[in-house]
Amino acid sequence: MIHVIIIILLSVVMIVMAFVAIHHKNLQVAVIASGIISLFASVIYIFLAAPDVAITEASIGSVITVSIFFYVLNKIRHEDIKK
Amino acid sequence: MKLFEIEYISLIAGFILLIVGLWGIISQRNIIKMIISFSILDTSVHLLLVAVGYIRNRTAPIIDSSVNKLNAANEITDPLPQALVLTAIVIGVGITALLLTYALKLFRQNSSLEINQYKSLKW
Amino acid sequence: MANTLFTIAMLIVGLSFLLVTVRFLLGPSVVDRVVALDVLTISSIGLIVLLAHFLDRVIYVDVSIVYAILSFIGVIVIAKYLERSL
Amino acid sequence: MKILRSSALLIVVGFMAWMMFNLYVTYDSRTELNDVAAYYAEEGLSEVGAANLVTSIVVTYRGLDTLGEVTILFLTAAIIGLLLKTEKGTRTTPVRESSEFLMTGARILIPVITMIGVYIFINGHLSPGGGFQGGAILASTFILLLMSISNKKIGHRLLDYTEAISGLSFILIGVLGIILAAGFLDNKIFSLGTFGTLLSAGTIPIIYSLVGLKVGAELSNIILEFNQIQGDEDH
Repeated sequence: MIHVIIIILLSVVMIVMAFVAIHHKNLQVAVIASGIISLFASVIYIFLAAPDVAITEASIGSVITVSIFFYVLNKIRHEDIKK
Repeated sequence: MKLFEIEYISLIAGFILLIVGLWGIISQRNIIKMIISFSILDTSVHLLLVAVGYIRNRTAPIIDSSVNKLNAANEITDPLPQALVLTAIVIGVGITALLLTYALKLFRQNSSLEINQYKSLKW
Repeated sequence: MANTLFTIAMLIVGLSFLLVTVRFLLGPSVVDRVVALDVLTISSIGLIVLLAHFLDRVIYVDVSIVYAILSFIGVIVIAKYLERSL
Repeated sequence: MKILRSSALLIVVGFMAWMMFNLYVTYDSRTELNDVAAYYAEEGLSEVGAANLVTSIVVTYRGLDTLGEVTILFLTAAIIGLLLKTEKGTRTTPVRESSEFLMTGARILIPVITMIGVYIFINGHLSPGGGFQGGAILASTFILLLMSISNKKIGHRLLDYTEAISGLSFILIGVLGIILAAGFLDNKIFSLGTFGTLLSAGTIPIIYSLVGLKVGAELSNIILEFNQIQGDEDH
């Protein structure tokens, strides 16, 4: 029963974060929200008995993707300042 | 009760995330926002595939002391969707990086991230 | 007895998820949201270790090790971005 | 015009939602493995000898898919390098030095994280993890390295050589499988060993280590490309 409560909580937070990621005006907040979606997806993979997928999603989805997004945002900010 | 089981809740979450990601891709006008929506869509598809492979009251497909070696086929979940998703996640990050590179090139060309500004392919 | 305690611990972790999510939604600046991401990661580490007990597999602890060792790298990238030295 | 556009969007998304709802209503949760998965679960232990069945599928049964996947990642890194080559990233304004905390922390943590990554891909056939995960962790180490020494230049050469050598060895082991064992990427070149020890499951630890090095080098290459274009350029 406790599993069901926790997984409903995780799903609700994921869906809320998805709406934030799409409708927030600030791009940085949107990227952080998509990182949180990956994080909670990997916790759900543990519930679904898939530890391999959980490790992959944790290391790639919430570290490497977020880093690449921020590199690109940094480049765009530099060019904006220059103009 | 059909609703309150782990795999059904994950399926509902995956379906809603898929629809939200699709909505983001077709309704947003900022290119970076579209790429973020694409990554949400990616995550939702992975979640759906893993949830379809789950079998209730079974454990991860790794045979050690807590799984009976001779009766493994009745104690583990389906390893095939997991192997598929493992590959798909790594390809997903490659696709995201490639999309971001194209976004950067487009920004250099027109110094704008709004999709409405790019009229050269419109007819 | 132990199971009861662990169940209460899991409920507390879920409560922390809710509170931090509220902070994320309210948080006026980006820094608040970055801290929220970090706290969510740490709570998830606790949740995964509790799950390794409940689902009765020791190998799930490996996942939490990876979380613990990688969680701060993303935060460092965002911090470098925010102080304009990326 | 705007009403037309948003109603069209609503129709598309509503159709998608209806489709998803039908899929959900007709879905019944599974109670047993299908034939292919049952074969892997029953025969995989004696045929391949890896405790982690996901590893035995990724490396041996579907090994060709892994080869193609690694190739796709290589192509992605190459295209990103090609596209970003024209962007000059010479910094005119100097960046702030990394703080003492970050430098010391990186000096202590980089060996530890590298060790965890290597542990994960060497133990890929016994515990959760494997080449992709270990490679991603190595790439995260590379991010930490780039963060702590932001002013110095880093060359591509070591990454390129690592990638080329591990990719070639991967294919070489696959071809050796044709000659010495049953087929391409077969793992029974060596004996299978005792189940559950580090040196078991034939060539799976070697192949997964090579995949880990290759994926790590490719992801690091992508990150290095994005790092080198940073800064405000003058042209």
